[in-house]
Amino acid sequence: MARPAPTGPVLDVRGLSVGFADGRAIVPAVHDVGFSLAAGETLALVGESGSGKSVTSLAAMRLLPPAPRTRVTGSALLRCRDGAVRDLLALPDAAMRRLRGDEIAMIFQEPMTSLNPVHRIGDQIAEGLRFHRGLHRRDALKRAEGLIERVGIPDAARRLRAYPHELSGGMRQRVMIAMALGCDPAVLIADEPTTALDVTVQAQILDLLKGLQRETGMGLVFITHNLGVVAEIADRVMVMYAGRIVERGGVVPVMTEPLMPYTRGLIASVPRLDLRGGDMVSIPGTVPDPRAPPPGCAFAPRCSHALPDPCDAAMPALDEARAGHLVRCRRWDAIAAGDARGAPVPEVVS
Amino acid sequence: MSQDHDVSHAAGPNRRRILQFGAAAGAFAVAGPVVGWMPAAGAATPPVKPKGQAVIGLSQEPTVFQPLKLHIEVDEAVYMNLFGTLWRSNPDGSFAPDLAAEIPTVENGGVSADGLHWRVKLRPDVKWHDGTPFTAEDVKYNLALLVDPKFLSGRRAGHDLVRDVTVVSPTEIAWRMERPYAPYPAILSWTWLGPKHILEKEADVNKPAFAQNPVGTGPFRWSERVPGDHVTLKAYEGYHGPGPFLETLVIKYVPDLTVLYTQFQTGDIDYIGLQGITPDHYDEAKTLKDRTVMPVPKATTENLALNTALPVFKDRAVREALYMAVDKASIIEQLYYGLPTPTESYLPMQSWAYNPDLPKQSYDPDGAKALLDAAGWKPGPDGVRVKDGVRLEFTNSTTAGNHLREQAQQLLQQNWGDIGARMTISNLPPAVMWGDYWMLSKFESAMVGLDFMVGPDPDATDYFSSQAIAAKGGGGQNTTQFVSPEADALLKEGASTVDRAERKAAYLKLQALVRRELPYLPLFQYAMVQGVKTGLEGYTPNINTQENCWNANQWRWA
Amino acid sequence: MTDTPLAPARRFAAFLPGPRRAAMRRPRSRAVSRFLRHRLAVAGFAVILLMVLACALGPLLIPYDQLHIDLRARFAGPFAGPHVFGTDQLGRDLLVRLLMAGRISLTIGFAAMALSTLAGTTVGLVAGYRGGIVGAALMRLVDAVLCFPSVFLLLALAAFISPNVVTITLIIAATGWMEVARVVEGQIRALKTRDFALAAELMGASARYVMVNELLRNAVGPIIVAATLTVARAILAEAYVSFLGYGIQAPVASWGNMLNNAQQYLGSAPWLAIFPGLMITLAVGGFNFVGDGLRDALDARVEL
Amino acid sequence: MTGADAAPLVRVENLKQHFGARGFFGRGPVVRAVEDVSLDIRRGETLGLVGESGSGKSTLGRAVLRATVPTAGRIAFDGEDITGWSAGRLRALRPRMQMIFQDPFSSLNPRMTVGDIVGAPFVIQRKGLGPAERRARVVEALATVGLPERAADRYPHEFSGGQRQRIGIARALVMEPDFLVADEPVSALDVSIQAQVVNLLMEVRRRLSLTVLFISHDLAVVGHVCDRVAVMYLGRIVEIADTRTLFADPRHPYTEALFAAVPIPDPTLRRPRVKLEGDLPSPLAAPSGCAFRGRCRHALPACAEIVPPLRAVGPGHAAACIRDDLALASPLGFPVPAGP
Amino acid sequence: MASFLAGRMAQSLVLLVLVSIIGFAVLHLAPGGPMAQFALVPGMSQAQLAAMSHAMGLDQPLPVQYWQWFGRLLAGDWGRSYRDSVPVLAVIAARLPATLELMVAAVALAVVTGVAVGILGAVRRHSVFDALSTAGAMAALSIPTFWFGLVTIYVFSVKLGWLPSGNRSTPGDASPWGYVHHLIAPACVLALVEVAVWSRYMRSAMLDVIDQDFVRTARAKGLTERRVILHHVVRNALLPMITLAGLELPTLLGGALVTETVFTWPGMGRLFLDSLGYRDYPVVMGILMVSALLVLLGSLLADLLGAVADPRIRLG
Repeated sequence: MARPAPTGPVLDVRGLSVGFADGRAIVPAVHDVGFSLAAGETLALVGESGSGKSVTSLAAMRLLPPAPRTRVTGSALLRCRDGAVRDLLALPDAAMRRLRGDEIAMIFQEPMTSLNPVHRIGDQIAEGLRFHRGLHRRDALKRAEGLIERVGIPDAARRLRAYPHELSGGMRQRVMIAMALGCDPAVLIADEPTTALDVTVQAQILDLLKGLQRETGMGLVFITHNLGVVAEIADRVMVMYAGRIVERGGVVPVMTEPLMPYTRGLIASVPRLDLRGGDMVSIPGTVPDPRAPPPGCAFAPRCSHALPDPCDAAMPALDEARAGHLVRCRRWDAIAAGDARGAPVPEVVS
Repeated sequence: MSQDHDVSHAAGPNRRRILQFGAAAGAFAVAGPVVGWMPAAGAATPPVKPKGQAVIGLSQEPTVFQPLKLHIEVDEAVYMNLFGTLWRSNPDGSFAPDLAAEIPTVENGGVSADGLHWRVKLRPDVKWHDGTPFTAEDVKYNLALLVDPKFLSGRRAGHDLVRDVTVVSPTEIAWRMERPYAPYPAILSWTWLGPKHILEKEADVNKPAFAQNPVGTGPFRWSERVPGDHVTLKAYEGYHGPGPFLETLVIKYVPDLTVLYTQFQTGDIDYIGLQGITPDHYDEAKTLKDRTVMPVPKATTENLALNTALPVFKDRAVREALYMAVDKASIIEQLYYGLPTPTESYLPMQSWAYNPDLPKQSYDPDGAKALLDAAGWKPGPDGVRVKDGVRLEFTNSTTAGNHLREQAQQLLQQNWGDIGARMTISNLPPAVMWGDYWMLSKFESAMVGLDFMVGPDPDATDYFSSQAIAAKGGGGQNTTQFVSPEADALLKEGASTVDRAERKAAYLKLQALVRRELPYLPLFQYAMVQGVKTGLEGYTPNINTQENCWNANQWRWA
Repeated sequence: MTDTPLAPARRFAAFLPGPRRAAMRRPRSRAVSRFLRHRLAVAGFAVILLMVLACALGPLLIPYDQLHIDLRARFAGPFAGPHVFGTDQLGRDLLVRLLMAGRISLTIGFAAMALSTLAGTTVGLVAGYRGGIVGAALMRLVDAVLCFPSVFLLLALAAFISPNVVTITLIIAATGWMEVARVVEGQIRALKTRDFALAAELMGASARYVMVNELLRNAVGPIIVAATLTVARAILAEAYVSFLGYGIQAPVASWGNMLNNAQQYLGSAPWLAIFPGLMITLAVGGFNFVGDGLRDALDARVEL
Repeated sequence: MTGADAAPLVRVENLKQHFGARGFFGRGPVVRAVEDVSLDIRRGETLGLVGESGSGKSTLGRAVLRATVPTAGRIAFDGEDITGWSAGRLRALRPRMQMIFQDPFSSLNPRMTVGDIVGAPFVIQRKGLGPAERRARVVEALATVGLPERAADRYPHEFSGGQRQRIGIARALVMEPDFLVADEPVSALDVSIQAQVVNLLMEVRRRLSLTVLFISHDLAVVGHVCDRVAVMYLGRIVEIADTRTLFADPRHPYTEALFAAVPIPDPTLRRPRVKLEGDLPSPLAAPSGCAFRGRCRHALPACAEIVPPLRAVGPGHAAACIRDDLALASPLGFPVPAGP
Repeated sequence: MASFLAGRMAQSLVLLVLVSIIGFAVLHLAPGGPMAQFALVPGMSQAQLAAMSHAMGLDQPLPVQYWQWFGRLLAGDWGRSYRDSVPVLAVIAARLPATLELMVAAVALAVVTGVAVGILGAVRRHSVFDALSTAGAMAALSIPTFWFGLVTIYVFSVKLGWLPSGNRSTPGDASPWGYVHHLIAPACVLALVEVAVWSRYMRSAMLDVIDQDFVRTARAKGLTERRVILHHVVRNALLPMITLAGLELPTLLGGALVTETVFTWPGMGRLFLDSLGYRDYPVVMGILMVSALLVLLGSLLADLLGAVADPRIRLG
């Protein structure tokens, strides 16, 4: 299955769908998601809770509970160091384990709980090196010390022997990053890495990630719900809603000229520091129940531009509106042209 | 049974022994050849050197190893083998000299005719286990210690009459009695003597270091004790008597009677002592291979004690009627598998003072009803009889957890219910039952197995004298609060003479009196089912001792 | 106690947008349906129900008196002859005695549970809510009683008290309330930190209102579970104390004293030991299974 | 809003709130959550309280409501010193001061229906309302927050986070309070929902002329809803000013750093970044002098000597920094297009 | 650390005093007394019993007795058995090894089996093995230990003759196998309940850990499932087990008592029952105090071990 592909994206996800078993039914969580990531590029996955952005990344990492509890289809092609391209979703478990943490790594939202409380920082960082590189403990620890320095933790030799609870949240996230970078992965997936941190620390971590990416040239998938962070870090953006991609493109076009009403609403609802006054902007309603999705566009019930037909009739396709800028909306061109027809939908208690 | 020899003829095999055995012959039917207790009667070729090990299983744990101290029945199993007495009781009630050279009698000048002056000759060849010779000084020390007010003595009564103890020579000791006291030889037959040279050095006689490593004159010497499990004794080769023939004697504690029996079954135990095999297992035990199982009579009689001070039991007719309503035969035949012997006396029938001519009880509920009717106890609306406002209603207590007795109790409840007497069962843990509840007569009625004798002596002053009612300030164990001037006189008569014939006459009358007055409703005389592994020879039961390992010095493996 | 909206164990469920709103009904009926899914728990419940009914009604239907002694009919074997489960050493019908004993054993179990749950809940509630010196003192008392292995304490008490249903119930309750107190204390201490308790306090609620209406209401699940397990424990405790002869006294039957009396007939009449043993195992097992099912059904963290 | 001269509704003077793990034997280390805070909240105003986690802002909010017993200092409500009041005495005051919680999951009793939750204040305050009357008031309160009547019969878990937050607001409003502490009311919500709740809160504030203490770590939200803003750092207020003044002219380096760290959702804009190194120090062991000096790029040796007092630096503007000479960056100042 | 120990010691002392007061009151307020055992000794009289009772100080008021007892205890004198005048500590010391032997054997058996079953059950949640082990554990918790012991004796000793029916050794047989042979049945019977308890605890501890974030982190490193489970999950799941082991000690002691009664094991529990029967107050009090001490020591040890094993806990 490995075939040589010297150029092209480091990670290419195609047609990824994920469903969770709930009793006998399968509840769909992600539909037909696809994206590619070039070396050195940062792709931001944006969406609110329940949009499927984390599930997408966990599915690619094969970190979801195994079938029958989940059902994953599609492919995730990773270009490996040896030049071969492997489909992460089709590899046997053992082969996948060899790639995971080596060629593709991941960091998580909660630095408080994502580190094993009973092992020392150094050992936790060294563990992956020992497993993937076959290093002895002493050598692995030496490397770990270097990694700790590299992620900006002072006094690395001493920190090596620290336990996670002895570190602050920001430091722990740095440790997570050091752990992920240990084997020089081609792709790093960062799942809301700054959400649990204070703004000042968030800024530090973003800077760190940007710097490291420049050094290593790895591809970065950055999952967040914070559009401010997206603007700071991303090259390209993929917006998800109710398990589907609704808009995808370069960060500047998507954020300055969003085509999908949901993206527009999302950007508008970010509170700004400019003291412009007036009410804050919100999107009415709530996300739909994945068990009982609306028949047409999933966003239609909350969309001020939606029309009974075509929006409620069928799920719109992901169209390439402009070069490299995809949008899942039937009315994107009308809306872009200033057509604001459609009544605001009253808020409902489900 | 009727023996009127006095103590002077106690020594030596004689007709009495044979008669004695004849009486118990029924019980011994399954026992096979029984080896006599006298040295001469032993097997023809005793082994020269002690060998082998016998395990005695007991359901209680011996823990007190200072024989003069307050102790309980089970401790004596160890004393019998570790220590010596001046003389021992034979199964027929006669005495055999142990540390004494002979039994003192009027004839041999050991006791003065008035019974006040005693002169005991001791064996010259006895050595303590540590090699120190046993002398009259040891006896003197022991007699003094027993009545030392600071000492928690196992028995003072009797010893407190001893005066002017004189060591005549290392092998002879003399004393004077305050007044004639017939049971005293019997008391001395289970007074084991400790070594003066060790005991006198104890910092505190009540907390003797001696008990950790006791030294005696018995056939076995102390080896080790695993608390809660067993005591190991080893043959004492310097023993002055015959034997021992076993190298090791293990006294094992197995607290549960069923497990004890199981261990006997599986061969972990060679001899079951104390409470023996429970009657429930008798039938099964008889069929065991290579085991000899035999019921042997005990001096204990099972009684229903009635607290005669209570209004309900004041009326003799009530006591009589209750007795008539007891289905004794069912209790004995069914619940106790026919092992015990029905009795009408408080004394075991093996005692020389036993009265065999007491009226026989028979199960007669109708007679009991008639008797109660006649006495004015009329059935009330709920079926319980009443007289003068007193309801024929009472509780019955005994040790909680004694299964067979509880079964009998439940049968009695039904028997008595039939004649209009309501009995409620209220059993108590032993420490409650036999504490003040029993001793100070706080019970209403009780089921109790009692040995009324003083060792082998039939004196029962403590149980029937009106001076012995603890609830009224007396010092004895007359817990039924039985008051009878006639009984008091007979008890006095029996205890104050050494003449056995005179004594016996008094005790026969007393038994008749007690049978008539019924402070205790006598049920049966206990028989304990002893089990011995086949091949263990020399085992002999002895009703006059608390424990049937009294002659383990004679035991040997075939 | 899980306070965060995304408890670790629930993380995957949290991926599902909009929690299972459609399927959600009231907590009570959800708990019932969760309990019913627990097959062993339902079986346990059925066993208990059956046992209670049998013990309540059975003796009325069986033509034997539990106390009637018939020495001619001693040791009749089971499943042969008129006595279905055979007879005991006094020729009494074993089945009717088993059921009458069940009345005693179950009564003691339930009564001891009620008492110890009441005591334990009160102590735990006050200790957990008050905290500080009062709470520490109360919990030290709990610790002190827990220092005695409960069997030791039970026996020490039982050996000294004249045994009957009431006293045995009391001593079993006296040795069984500490666990409940601990459970409740832990629950309340955790619940106390939740904002709804503070919200009630900020509305001016009295300590009693907060304890009973806000906190206790949320600790009901664990208390019910603990209470169920306490019944099981109490039945075992009664059986054990009676087995050692310190418990319910003849002629009243309890499973424990039936076993006690049967011990010596293990070789000759094993059914005398087997039936009461089975009854105890069934009853205790029933309550244990129900407790386990309830623990799943009432698990607070699934609720939140 | 109301003139600054009117007596404040809430006055906090030199408040200290320390927590120590006190056991049966001895005590553990002391957390100095709030250190020497003085603050006025004027009638009708919305005062923002901003700070990172661990700055003591929530503790201060709770202390103001007398949910805790202050370690030292004084709290006055509507002119009355309520510092030493017992729970019983406070009860009469409770309907006038209410709170909205951050966590919409833990602030609603999962075993009570929404109707019972919102109606609880009537029961607790023993208003003697009949069930029907109480129901009417509950429905009215629910309507105010945009929830239909049938919501009253449901349990909290049947609602989404935003809806639960509305229920929390309904409960706080049902007794028609004068003063409301909103403790991070929107931080647990998705951005698209945040605005709904904030707008609702502002709406009821206007309608009921509430005085609000709005606690948040999000400067942008605070800037949106508050009349004045106080910035907390490690238990102390380091700067307080009218919102516009603070945004336009921050006078404490920490305020500046906070502003600078907020990411702007516009990839075409870049502001000069004020780098803030390190983390918030532990409140168990605060550094001497100015607590911020360890992370401050303007720190001087003098900063280690005394705790800088909060002093006036302009009209209605106070800051706790000894340096007057700083020209600090403002978010309203120079947003510049991102370089190539 | 030192202050933690000092605090715990002080706390333990208070607890011990409480325990002694409760124990003393329970024992002495109840009817009956140590003299009752002698009542049925042939020829015993009330006069003699009263004299002894006086000599033992049993006729003094309770608080005086307690105070004297407590005073002696502080001086290191635990009193002497009323039964045989042996110092209480010596009496207990003679029995404690048997109990500890039984407990250690049972715990070793239970921990190994229980932990293994718990791990497997949690890893293969909802599998047949899980269902069976859960049902089995619940059943084991429901079987009365004493009854199970009886049945064991009946089957393995009486019927099959494979195992001895009680006691700790066969007198005269000092071979190690003899000891082990005697230990098998009681240790297994005592372990039964403990296996159930430990497997349940371990399973739920595993389940608490298995869904935690750091396990996902470990998987994200590409570690083998075996290493994830053993190094990350089990390692963390064992932490609460240390505390639970401390809490389980009273139950274990109680279970040992039950087992000792059935198997006539010469341990402390047996001694307790016998001493209770004889109203041997000093010994009963001694055992209560020793078991309370053991329990406190156990929980202290569990806390210390827990702190050693869990870097998050700092004692101080």
